[in-house]
Amino acid sequence: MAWLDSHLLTSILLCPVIGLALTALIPASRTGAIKLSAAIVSGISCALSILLWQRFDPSTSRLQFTERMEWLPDLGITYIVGIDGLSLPMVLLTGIVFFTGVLTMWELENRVKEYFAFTMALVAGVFGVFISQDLFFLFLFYELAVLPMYLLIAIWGSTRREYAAMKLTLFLLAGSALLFPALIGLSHYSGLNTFDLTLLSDANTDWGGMGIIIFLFLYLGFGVLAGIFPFHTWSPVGHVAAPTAVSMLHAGVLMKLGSYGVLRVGMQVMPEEMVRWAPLIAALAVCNILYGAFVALGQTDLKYVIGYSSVSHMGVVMLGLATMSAAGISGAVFQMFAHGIMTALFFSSIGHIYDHTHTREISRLGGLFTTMPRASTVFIIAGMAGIGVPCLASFWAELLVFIAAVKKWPLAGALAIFGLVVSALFVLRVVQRSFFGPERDDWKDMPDMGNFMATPRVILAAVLLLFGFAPFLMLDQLAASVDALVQVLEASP
Amino acid sequence: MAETLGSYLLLSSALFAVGLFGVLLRRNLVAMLIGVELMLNAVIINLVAFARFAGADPGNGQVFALFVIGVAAAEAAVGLSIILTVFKARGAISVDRLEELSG
Amino acid sequence: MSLSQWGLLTIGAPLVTFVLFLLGVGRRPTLTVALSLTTAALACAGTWAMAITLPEAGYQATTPWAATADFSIHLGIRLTGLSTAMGLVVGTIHLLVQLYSLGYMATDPAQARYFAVLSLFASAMLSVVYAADLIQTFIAWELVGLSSYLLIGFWNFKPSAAQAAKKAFIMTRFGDLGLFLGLALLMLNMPVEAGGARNLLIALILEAVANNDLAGNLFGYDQHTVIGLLLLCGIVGKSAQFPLHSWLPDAMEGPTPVSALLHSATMVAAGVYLFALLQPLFLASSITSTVALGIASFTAVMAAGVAMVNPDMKRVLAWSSISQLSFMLMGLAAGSEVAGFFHLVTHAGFKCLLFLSAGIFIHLAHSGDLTEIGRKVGSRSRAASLGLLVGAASLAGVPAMAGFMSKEVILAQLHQPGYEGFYWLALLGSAMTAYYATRMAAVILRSDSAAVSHHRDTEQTKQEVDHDSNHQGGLADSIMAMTVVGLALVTLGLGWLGPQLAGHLGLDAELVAIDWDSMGVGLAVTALLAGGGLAWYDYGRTGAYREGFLSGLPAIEAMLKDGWHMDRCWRWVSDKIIAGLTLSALFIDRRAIDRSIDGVADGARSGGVLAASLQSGRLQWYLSLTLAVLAVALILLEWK
Amino acid sequence: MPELSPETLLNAALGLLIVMTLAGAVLAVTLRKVFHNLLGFGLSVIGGAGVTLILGSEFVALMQLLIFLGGIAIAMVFAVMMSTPNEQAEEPRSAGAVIPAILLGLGFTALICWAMLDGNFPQSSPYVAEAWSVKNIGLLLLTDYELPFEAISILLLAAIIGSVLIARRTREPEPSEEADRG
Amino acid sequence: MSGIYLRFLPELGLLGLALVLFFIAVGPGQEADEREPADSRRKRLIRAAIAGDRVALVGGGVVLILAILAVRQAGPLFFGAYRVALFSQVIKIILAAGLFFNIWLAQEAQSLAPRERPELMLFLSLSTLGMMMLVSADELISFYVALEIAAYSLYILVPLTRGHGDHNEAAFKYFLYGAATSAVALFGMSILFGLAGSSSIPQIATALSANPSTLAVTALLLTLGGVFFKLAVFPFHFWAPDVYQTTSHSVAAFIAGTSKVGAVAALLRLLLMGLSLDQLYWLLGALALLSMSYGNLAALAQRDFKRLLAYSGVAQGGYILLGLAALDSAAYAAASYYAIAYLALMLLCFLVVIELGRTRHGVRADGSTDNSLPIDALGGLYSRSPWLALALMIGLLGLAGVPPTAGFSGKWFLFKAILDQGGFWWVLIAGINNTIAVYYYLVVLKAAYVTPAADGATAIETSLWPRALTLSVGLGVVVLGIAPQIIMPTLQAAVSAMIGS
Repeated sequence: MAWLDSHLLTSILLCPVIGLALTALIPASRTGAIKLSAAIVSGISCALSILLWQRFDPSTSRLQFTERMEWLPDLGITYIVGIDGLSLPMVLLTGIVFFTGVLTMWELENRVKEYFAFTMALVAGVFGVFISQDLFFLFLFYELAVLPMYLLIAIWGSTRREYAAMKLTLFLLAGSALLFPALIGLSHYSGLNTFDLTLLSDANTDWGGMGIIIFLFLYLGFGVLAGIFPFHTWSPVGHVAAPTAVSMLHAGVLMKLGSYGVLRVGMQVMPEEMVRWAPLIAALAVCNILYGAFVALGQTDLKYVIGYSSVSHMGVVMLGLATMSAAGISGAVFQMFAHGIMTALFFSSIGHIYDHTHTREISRLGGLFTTMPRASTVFIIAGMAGIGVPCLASFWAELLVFIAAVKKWPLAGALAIFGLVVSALFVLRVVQRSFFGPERDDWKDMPDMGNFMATPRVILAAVLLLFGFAPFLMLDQLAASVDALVQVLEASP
Repeated sequence: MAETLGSYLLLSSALFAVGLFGVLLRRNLVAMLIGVELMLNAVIINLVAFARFAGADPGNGQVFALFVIGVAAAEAAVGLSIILTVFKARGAISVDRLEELSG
Repeated sequence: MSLSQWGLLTIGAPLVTFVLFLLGVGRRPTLTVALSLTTAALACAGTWAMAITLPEAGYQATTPWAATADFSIHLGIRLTGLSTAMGLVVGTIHLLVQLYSLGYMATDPAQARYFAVLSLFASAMLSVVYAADLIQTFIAWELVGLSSYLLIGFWNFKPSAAQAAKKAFIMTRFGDLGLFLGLALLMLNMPVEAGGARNLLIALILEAVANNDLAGNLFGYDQHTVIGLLLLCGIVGKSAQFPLHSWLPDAMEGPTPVSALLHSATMVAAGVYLFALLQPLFLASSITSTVALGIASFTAVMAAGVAMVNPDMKRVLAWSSISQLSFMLMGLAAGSEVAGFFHLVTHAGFKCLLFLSAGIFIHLAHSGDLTEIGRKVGSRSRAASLGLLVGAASLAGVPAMAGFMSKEVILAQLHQPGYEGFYWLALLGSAMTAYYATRMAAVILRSDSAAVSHHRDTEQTKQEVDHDSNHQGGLADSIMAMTVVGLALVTLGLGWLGPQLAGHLGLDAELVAIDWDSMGVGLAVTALLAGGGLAWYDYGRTGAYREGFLSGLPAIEAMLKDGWHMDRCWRWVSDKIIAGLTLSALFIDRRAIDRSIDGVADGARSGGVLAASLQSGRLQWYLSLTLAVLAVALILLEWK
Repeated sequence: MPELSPETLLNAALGLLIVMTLAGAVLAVTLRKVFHNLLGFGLSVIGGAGVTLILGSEFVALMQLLIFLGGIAIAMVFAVMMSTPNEQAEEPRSAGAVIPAILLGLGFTALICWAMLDGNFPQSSPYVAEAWSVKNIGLLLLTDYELPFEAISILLLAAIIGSVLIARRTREPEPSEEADRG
Repeated sequence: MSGIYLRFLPELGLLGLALVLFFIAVGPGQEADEREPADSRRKRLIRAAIAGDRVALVGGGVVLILAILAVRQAGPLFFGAYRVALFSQVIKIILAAGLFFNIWLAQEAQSLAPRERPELMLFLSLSTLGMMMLVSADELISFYVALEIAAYSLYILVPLTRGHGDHNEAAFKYFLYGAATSAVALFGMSILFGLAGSSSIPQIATALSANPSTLAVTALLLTLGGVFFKLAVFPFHFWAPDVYQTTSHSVAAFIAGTSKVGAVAALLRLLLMGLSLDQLYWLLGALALLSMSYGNLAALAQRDFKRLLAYSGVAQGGYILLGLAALDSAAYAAASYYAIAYLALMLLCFLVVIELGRTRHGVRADGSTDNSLPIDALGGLYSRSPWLALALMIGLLGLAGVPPTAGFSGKWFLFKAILDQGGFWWVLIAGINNTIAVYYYLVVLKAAYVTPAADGATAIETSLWPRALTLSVGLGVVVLGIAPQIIMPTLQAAVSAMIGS
């Protein structure tokens, strides 16, 4: 166990890699074995992330479980992994969504081997980003997470999948085209030729003129993945086209990479630039919230509604970050976690509906509550979380963010709270049109979720309820790191 | 004509220009080859002129010129055989027949 | 059992039923029903125990639930006279309705879900009542909204029920918007205690208001006014006051016990309770109190008007609840703490009685329409008629009945200088209340003698009744009858509980006493006689035309029937503004952003075609291009 | 008649040779029949060799004459005879193609020439007959430049084998090309 | 004495291999004999060809081992005309490896008649020999001759493709374009010779740094033209698309891979001369950005896979040139690391091209050979042959700069080096170019992985050779990407030694 203790993070990262190797070795014909191995690997990684959560010491804000290995000293690259309060929830989120994602795709039949291989690569990338503390490795895993997404959507997707896959990948890579100069610029203009995040952020260098440009590139680069207002159009299209588990992973976890990037690299390393750009970020975030909600209101496809609702909820995250206050940032991180779980639940329930009815047109679906009570209850729980109903995790997150927002910019806070009403409108409109109402005869004989297929959904709902009933579980873990970050932000001019 | 470095450089540049002009304009492949040979001649004159007037080691210049002549010979050999295959494939050795690969 | 254990039991027990239902107990309905009944009984016992063993100085036990550096949120219970009294009302009525529902929902296939959500509602409502931190109130407030959504939309296969549920949730959410903003501003402007983390403990708020720490201005206005008005929005939304009231009549789509419990006695009263809880804050700014009074008085009259002409029994009761709630608000806004609250207690009693008896009537008559019930059932059902009589009497304000006692206190409170306008409006309201109360009683009980009026049954009440009517009588009927009779007896006595209630709230009994020979009482009785007599004239006496005096003024009658066209303006708002915003957002999304981004991609592709065309195939073109680029490089070299 | 001193004679000869080279080059490029081009090319090579001779390097001049005239020109004649059966003249390029080519060719070289003319080359060292002798070249070829000497032999070997290979395909088609594709 | 032989070991090995191949080529098995029936002659020719392939493979392996042995050698040779240093030895190892893998690819190449296969091996090794000498030539004349050896063997290989067709047209264009560019380069070299008074590169370097003038930069630019031609950088790239598309797949593989590495090494050595000319920094940077953007944009419009690879080669050449333009040792090390990665990735791509080439009957109706490979021919590769699909995926993702391949780390080091020399905006433009590049790489990947196999497309059974190659090179690329410290320190040491001396 001692080895596990000192190498916990690398073993979490290696889980999907081993999964990839296993999937490669098992012959393509034995799909059962492949699915089983994927389930075991994802189960272990989820268990390890829970172990990480339990072993995490919330009292200090310094990095924990750190592992360090010199990689390319004179190019300033060292393999450093470590987590603090900000990245801990993200690792847990990835573990949970990964495990439930694998279970949700249990009924996949075509090209199973390649599917799980690409998913393993994707998750390895995501784990890597959340635990690595070196810009080189952070960017390496960031890019690694983007490319399998293309194949996953293009091969197993649904409506307009190739267009959607290409658009999504090019958008994210355009974002990373901005990140290349920004990340390298960080190490160059900071004078100390290293990519180590802790060194860069402790050095609090005076960035001078280039600081503005570098921060803008960082914010836009990472923001594209976080779905900020003008660059968000790829995410609903991507979600709709992606198969269920992929859109769970994508909306649930991948979009958090963007906001995590802004938080970890943007705010920690360049606090004074963050202070300078905070109003713009807040304004765009409010646009995100309202714009996403209103467009979701006008959608006819179930998955599009959820896609745009993700855009709206990511706006809440960015607003939380923009307030730069303890409540705002902890609310933002909590929202990243809660929204991840909620969207995963949303997509997994829609996945079940789509697999059987083969349509997602809200008008054609009707009375599903009577035909599939379980799938509908799961959707309604996710919907309620989306609206921010108490006793579900996202209520607390949105409460903290909105109070912090009202404190910093009362108008932005008020508009964001108004967004809540609009999100209530579009969720309930969908629930009323597709789930309530008389039972349609063409869906009369649709089977409801079996016990096995219900387990991932129940896990996700349980997590939502757990963190809804006991927010202190999350907030105490975050407290120390958030306070440290807030001090840094307040210290800068 | 004063026997100075300048005049020789002028000569070699002029010869180079005419060679270049030949390569750019002539339709017949062999004529293009002749253009290239002229350019190489210009280089030879240039080299020997530098050896003579620009304080370069004369031996070095002359050897350089010799090797240029050698390479010119090799070039002509390979060039002509390729021209023959083009003739067999396309029936004529004019550059207008070599315009099918594009885009 | 210590007080905090009681508190935890009261709020926790019903919640346990709901959580167990979610985790799969729902598959065995009888177990769920039994569980929900026992937890309801436990909760009711808890409320009684807490009310009785309340120490003099009140009791508060909280634990910090979500703490960040800026502010922290506490969950716990705060027992004061007000909260225990309200808890008592909620606990008892909830137990009664659960019993009543045993009969009412006996044959419904989704019975388990009904009882589970009802328990969720109970736990949420009790949590609103006993909350120690305003954020906890807000949380419970939202949960109450959620359970009302699930209960109104219980028969979700009915499109009208689904629509009503959505409308209720959205409208209350509009109100909650203001409430949330008000809470946030209140939180941010609370005096910072030592730890630097602000919180919204009610005790601290009241103390801050008392020693005027909240003074100062916010966006140019006095802080009390801004926060007060914002909190008022929440109250207007939840207690269905003027702008946000049209969801309550539609909420009648839900089963009748739900209407009885939620949409008359407890849920809609939450707004009034919040007002009573934070009364010092509201009264601290005169603007807020006058605005509250204005809205309340206008709603009272408006709602009473609609109730006078509405053909459907449950709709009449719904509109009457709206107007009675306005009376309570008027009482509280006029400054007296006990007036509004006493009326709340009595109203809970007689309105719940009226709803339960309505349930029996509709069960028997298979229709919600008043004349239909009158014709088919009339006074055949003993219990229902008794309930109707006692309820209608106290609603109308017959002296010595519960309604009259509490309403009189409010009228007395309004009878001070400065509130003359509101006083007369209140009087007009009580007259109209008397009118529709007697009209309802008369149409049902005196139906056989009067000429048969033209009869029109509305479509959706027809469908609802089909569902209600497939009961097999016997045990279910007797349970329902027993609860109605019990509640009738309790309501009779309620009027006289005023002094004990005032004592419980820590105020002297004088405030509640009525000096019978004062001019106010006289005026109230005249209003009663006027309204009641007119109604008797229109409906009660033999040979009445059953038309209502308003049929003489068809324009007004149509407007009243349509609920002052409020539904039409809300639909206009949603069609024009919200749909317009959505379309423009869609336009931006599809045309502007998507088109421009695809344009960039096509631009790159056409750039590619252009670049590829450079490869023309002509060898000499290649050479000249190469030399040209070299020449340009050389020129640049020379020039640089 | 200016007196016939050695310098004037030398200058006159140089002038003549320069004119011969350039005229030959222009003929090699402009005449429409390839054979005439070849003749022009020969003339230009002779002129070039003469200039090299005046510059003092007999061996290089000799090699120029030998290889360019003897080797390359003759090979070209053979190539032309084998490839253009009826000797038709090549029609001239349209004016639209000629002018840009001239502009580009002259412009490019003028740029280099202008740069060369005002470039500062090192001081010219006095003429030492011994350095220009063939003996010195032979000595250098086997000492300082022994590597290129060996390398050029590899190059020429490759060129010969290659041209023979390519040319062989034009005469005798591969025996069973299609069959082998199987 | 033995030191000298050791120092010249790789070249000697190659010469030996060339000699052996020469004798196989002109050996007894070849001469036409009337009496012998056609198909038995054909069988004998095929057997001879396969024997030649195996000998070449073994020879390539031996040369690779010799190059590895000679890695520690250093010092001048041939009276100072030849300098052997750590950098040149490392590049020789890579060239030997490139040759070895190219011969491995060309085993039983279908696009050459069996009669000419030994010649293919012969000229491939001669071209590698030329490049090896190019790398350590310390003197303009031997540099030029070595350059021409490498170039002429390729001019000869291009027309050797089976049958007649548009590869002859491409051959002449390739030849004449090369001849003209080398003439211009010679003119530049003659000026350099004039300026420095001697043809030895170190002396030219000192002369140029003594009085840097625009003439010096002009002359150097013209000289570099010769090498740019070989690297196919923007203004000198016109030959590449036609040659890649029409010539036989094995030759195209060699031109795209190994000869580019040689070109990069040659460019590095030439730039040593111009280290002090800061105008050169701007010139090379502009050329690099132009060729990057042109290559990427033109590749967008391509329908033929090999033509697409040609344009992507132009773009990748642009990235490397951008690194070289930074004129400092870190950039040079990054550029050579990127060149190595590029070589490996090109091998993977051309492995797929060659294996697919075996199943395509490349003859048009009019009998002319058609060596092109449209992208749709890759359709459904995942089902027809998972191994080739895997190779293609690693190759394309590497070229697109996607982790964990060496392409990503290469780009990262390159951009870091450029940015350290102040090229922030250049890195941005390169980043945007990379995004455009990802599009057309994904178009190919889509054909291979997403579109199902066209009906009638048979499964491609790959023998042991290509699978072993996919595994070894593919794994190499991924390991190099994840753990670049395997070769990066040696490269840095080599380059700083070269620049220091």
